[in-house]
Amino acid sequence: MTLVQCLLLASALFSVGVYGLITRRQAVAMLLSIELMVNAANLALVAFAKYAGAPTQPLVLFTLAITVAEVAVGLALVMLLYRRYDDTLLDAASETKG
Amino acid sequence: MNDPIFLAALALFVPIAAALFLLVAAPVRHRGAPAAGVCVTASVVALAAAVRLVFVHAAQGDARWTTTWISAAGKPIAEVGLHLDGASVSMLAVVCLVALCVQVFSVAYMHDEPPRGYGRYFSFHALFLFSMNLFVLAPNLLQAFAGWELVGLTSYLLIGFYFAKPSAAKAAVKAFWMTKLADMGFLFGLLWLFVATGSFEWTTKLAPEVAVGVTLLFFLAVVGKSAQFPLHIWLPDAMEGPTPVSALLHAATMVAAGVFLVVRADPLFAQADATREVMLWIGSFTAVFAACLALVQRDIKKVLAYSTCSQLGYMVAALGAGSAFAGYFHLGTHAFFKALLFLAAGSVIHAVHSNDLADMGGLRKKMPLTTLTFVIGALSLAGIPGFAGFFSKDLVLATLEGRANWIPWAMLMGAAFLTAFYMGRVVCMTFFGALSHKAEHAHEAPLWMSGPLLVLAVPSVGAGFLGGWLAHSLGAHYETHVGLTPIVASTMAIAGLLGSIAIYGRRRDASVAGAIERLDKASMVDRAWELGYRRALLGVSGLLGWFDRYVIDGLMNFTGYTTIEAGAAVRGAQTGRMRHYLVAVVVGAVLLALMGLL
Amino acid sequence: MNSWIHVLSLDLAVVAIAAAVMLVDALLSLRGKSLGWLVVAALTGVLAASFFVDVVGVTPHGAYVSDAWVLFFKRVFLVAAILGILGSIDWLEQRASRRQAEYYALVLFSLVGMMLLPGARDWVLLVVAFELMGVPLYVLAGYAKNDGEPDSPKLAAEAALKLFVTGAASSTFTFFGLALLVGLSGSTMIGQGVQPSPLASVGLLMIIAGFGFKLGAVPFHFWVPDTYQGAPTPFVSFLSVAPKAGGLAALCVILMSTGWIGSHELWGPAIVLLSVASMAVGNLFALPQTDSRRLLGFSGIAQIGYVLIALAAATEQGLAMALFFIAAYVFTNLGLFLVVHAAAENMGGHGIAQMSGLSRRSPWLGGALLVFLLSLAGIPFVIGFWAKLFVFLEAYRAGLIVPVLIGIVLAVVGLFYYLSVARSTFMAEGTSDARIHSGLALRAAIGICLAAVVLFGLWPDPLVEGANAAARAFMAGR
Amino acid sequence: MSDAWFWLLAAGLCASAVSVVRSRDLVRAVLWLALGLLLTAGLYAYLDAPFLAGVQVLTYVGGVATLMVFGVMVTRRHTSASAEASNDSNAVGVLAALGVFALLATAILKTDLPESSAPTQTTAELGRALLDTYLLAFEAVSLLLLAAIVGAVVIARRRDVETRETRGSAALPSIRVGRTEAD
Repeated sequence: MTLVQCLLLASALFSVGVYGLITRRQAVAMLLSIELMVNAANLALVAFAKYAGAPTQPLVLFTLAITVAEVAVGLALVMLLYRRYDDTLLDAASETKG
Repeated sequence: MNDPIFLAALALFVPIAAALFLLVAAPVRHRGAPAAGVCVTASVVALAAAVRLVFVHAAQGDARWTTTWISAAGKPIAEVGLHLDGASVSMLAVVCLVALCVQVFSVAYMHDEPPRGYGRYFSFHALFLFSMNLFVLAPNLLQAFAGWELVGLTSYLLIGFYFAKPSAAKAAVKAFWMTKLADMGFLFGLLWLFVATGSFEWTTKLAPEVAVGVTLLFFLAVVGKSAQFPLHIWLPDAMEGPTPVSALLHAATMVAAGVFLVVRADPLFAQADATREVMLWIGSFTAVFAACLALVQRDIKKVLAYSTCSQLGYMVAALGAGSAFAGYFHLGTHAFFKALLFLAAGSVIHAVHSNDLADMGGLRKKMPLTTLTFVIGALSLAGIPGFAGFFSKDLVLATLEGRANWIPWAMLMGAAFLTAFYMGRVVCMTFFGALSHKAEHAHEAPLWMSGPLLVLAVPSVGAGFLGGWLAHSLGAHYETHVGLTPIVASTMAIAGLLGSIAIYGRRRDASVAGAIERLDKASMVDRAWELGYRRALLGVSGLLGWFDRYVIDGLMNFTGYTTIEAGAAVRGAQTGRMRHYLVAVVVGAVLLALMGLL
Repeated sequence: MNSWIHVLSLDLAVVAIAAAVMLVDALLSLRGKSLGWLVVAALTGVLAASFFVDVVGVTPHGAYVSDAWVLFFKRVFLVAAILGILGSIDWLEQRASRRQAEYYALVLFSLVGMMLLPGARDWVLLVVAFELMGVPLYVLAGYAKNDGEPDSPKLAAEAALKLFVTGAASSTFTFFGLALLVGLSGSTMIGQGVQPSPLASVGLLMIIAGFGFKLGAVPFHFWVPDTYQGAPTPFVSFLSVAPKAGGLAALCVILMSTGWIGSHELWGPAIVLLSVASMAVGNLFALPQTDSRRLLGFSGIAQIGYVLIALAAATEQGLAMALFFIAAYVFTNLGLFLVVHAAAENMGGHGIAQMSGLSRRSPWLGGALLVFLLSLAGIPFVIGFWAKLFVFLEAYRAGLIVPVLIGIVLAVVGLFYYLSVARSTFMAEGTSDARIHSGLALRAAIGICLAAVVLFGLWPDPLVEGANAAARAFMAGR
Repeated sequence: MSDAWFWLLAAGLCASAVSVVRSRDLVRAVLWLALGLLLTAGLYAYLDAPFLAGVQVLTYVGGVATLMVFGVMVTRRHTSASAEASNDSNAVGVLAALGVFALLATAILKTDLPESSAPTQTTAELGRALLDTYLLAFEAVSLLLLAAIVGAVVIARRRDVETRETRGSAALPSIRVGRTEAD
């Protein structure tokens, strides 16, 4: 296996995440898509560590931690959305515009 | 009290101190009358200092004081200070005198305003005087730009003073937009100049193409501020402001700032012949164009507004012809007689409560003092020999005489005729003839108003004789001479005046009309007038007026309108939906990243 | 103690204050406004200390380099935080009295993140600091979740979510770009070992895209007006300036430290594009706004466009002027939002029409509003005039003539809406003539901003010198 | 391990990722994500990063469980949860995803990727790096997590009495006390 294939795999995963980010209307599903995209980045990092000898493994831990923090706050906000709108559809909250 | 710097600083800082005091001391401002007192006192001090400065300058010569404003790595980028030479010292005196007269006039004119508005009005005036002086005394282009912008802002406040009137608010916005549009030229030229030379000095040696580019950009700003074609359209609209404001801004000071900028930056403009050529043509054209439009106005203030455009055209043409002194001289005399005309018009408007010439007539008997001063102003503006306007206008025309291209000279001559004609028309329609309905209860203005008129009437007559002295302090050469130009010019002026009396005098005053009628029968003059005036001249004026209103003004309005509409149209893009925002993020990121591949 | 710990003394002090706030809240449960004042006092102490403590130095492995550049930004952030908190004290005490400590703590956490940004020379630290700055902001944006106005709880949720969603999505791009860049360079040090290649370029630009979100640059700007509208206005005063300064610091570190300053032709056009788009979109969208917060949101987008132009110049002077601009912007915009807040609290809403008659009800607030608006519009003798002039000057000097021209034209459009706000507050008649009363803290914050805007407007030299020194240090030590 | 493993894991990963974003049912989407993350852990192991593989599994057990709770909560109560991607945004999504992939793939293929046989970091080296090279970032991350916890609690806390009776409570009439907040 080579670095190219790993990176292409990561890119594919990232793109799938992008698709989800754009099309999903559920707030929770959007969080899932973000997890997918971060996962893709992590995969690329690990691949670089293996094939290019880059010291990228610690970075994976940091992105994981950051994502955890983001998702924690994100879930709290989704809960707030749910309480205010009785719904977790992102489009429900679109009162400010124009 | 002989330190010129101290005197100039006094003239500069006393008005701003008054403005700040009025800003902070709300109770004083709200009571109205005390605010007027503060403002007028400040102007008196400023004027005294400015006049004293004129004499000190005559004795001691030029002076300059600057301090570093902004430095980078210990090296000054820009300086702030006071620059005193013939031009700035005399301009300072003119500005202070006119401002003081206008303020004193306003004390009575604005009397019916509620006290709060009254106070605010005078605090704006103090601020305006400061801005204008800051501009006049600027030792470099950067400070001049700062003053220029402040002048623009204050004029916005003053024009829009009757904010409750939608048309006034609109006019203020329009005036501001037009001048701002032109100011972009100033800013851009400033940047160019600094990048090219590393300084903001008035007297920088430039590469030829830079000189042309920079001065053309500055000239764009002048076109806006000094209401030259095609950016002149804000000036007539700005007549929505109180009449004394028109006198101050649109006659004597603010619009003259553009001309003064060119006078000041003459060393730069001298390096750009192409720019001067453009100025010559635009100035000449504006002079004729605006004079034609003044011919058909019914609103007395609009006549004067177009007349201002026209006279500024003279100045710009003189500057374009390479004579900064001629332009500056006309600027000075014009400041006096145009301020006088506006204030006298204000006095009339105050009396009859209308701007419309049709509502006036026969005021001669009711308001003798106003009539006298207005006529003096009108004669001066018309360029009747002996009055101030004659000398300066003659000088402008003389600079153009003998040039290879005679068309500008001829155009300005034509404009001189038209000027005399429309001023005669206004005088006839306002002060002579039968008493109109609205004028029946008119009475002479109080002393607060007529006083400034009398004060301004003096230089309107006599300022022409100061030409030699002014030329001396500016380092230019000036002598009165008898030649083709003065003779043609005075003939034009007198002919225009007589013509208008012939046409407009008859309708009003039975005895004069009868005499003219008898004269007409004896000759074919009547026929000639009918054909030449009513058909040709008024026709052209009407056409130009249509063009002005619907094409130029329309175009400018369209630009503003489209901008605002564009803003409203794109609003929909902000959908409020997070999904769409995410699409934007993704697309933006992809597009950015794509730049890395290309 | 290690010999390098003094480098981070200011940051550690802020962490200590944050910890103290939570402890004090847990143990003493202070009520009223005392906690806020204490935090302000402590932060002011830190700001004062920044003038005496020697913070120049480098941490082990060179992850963090502290010099005049870092100090400049730290002071800007500290000032923004002090003023932002000062402006929030009254609002918090009235509307969220049980959540005061958390508010201050979150602001302080965000502050620590910001303060770490300009000195970070390690990708890991940079990204972590960026997130530390950002995550508390998501929460704070939703702080009006129980606020009194009928629709504000809903708007609060929406405001926070929009900020979060955009931010989290942007972060993923940053992460992926980071993975590519670090993987290719074989080092987590910024700018080390990068061989120019298409993938590295794509990675770098993805990182820029991720950071562009915090700046509110187009097209990552959509959250800005929506969030400004729903978040508590005193917080928005902080949100609208500090994270932008932070984003600018991070962007500078990335762009100028990448070691391939020669690659200016790569990122230069990207930044110019962002800048022009921001100026155009911000100014045009601001025109039809009727809500003052939205208008200021779009205006902020436009202002970021001006900053980016100076940055795109990629010269020391350009960098210095970008710094000057952002410092000027901190005082101006923060003060402006606080005035809007003070007015809205008394006049029944944030609509521009609702502000009419403000100058009559409170000449002081009206005057302050006018000064801030003039500063944003770039009228002489307030700080914004210099900021705009300098930025255009440096960009022009670097040859970015067309963007500067566009900027100047659009600045005129900006003038239009700034003055229309001023007109409605100054000239239109309001419905009431009752005097407006605002709290001491709010007044103090506005007063400080006003003084800074006016004094630095009259005498910009000290601030210009500071910005110059910072830029010089950065370019020398990068 | 052979290449076959890689292809197997990769295929599974792609399939589960697509299922995450396509699945209408939130609970299923969460389960697919869990599978995807597990497969990624497998890939980590394959790529000589056993420690990271372990961390991945451990971290996401907690994370995914929380997500699942949410998914269940939301889908059980609401019919609107099934209202998912409409076709128009589907097209946009496909286009955007393809664009991103095309961009990244082109960049990857056009680049001369470094090849190095340097051994990857051992777990011990990883630990040292965290607490030495990245000490500052490590401390900052702990602050970040603290901030996130504080923030999440503030946002999610159901009842905090807001208005004080003494001050302007009349001006703050309608604190929305929703169904879920009443308890």
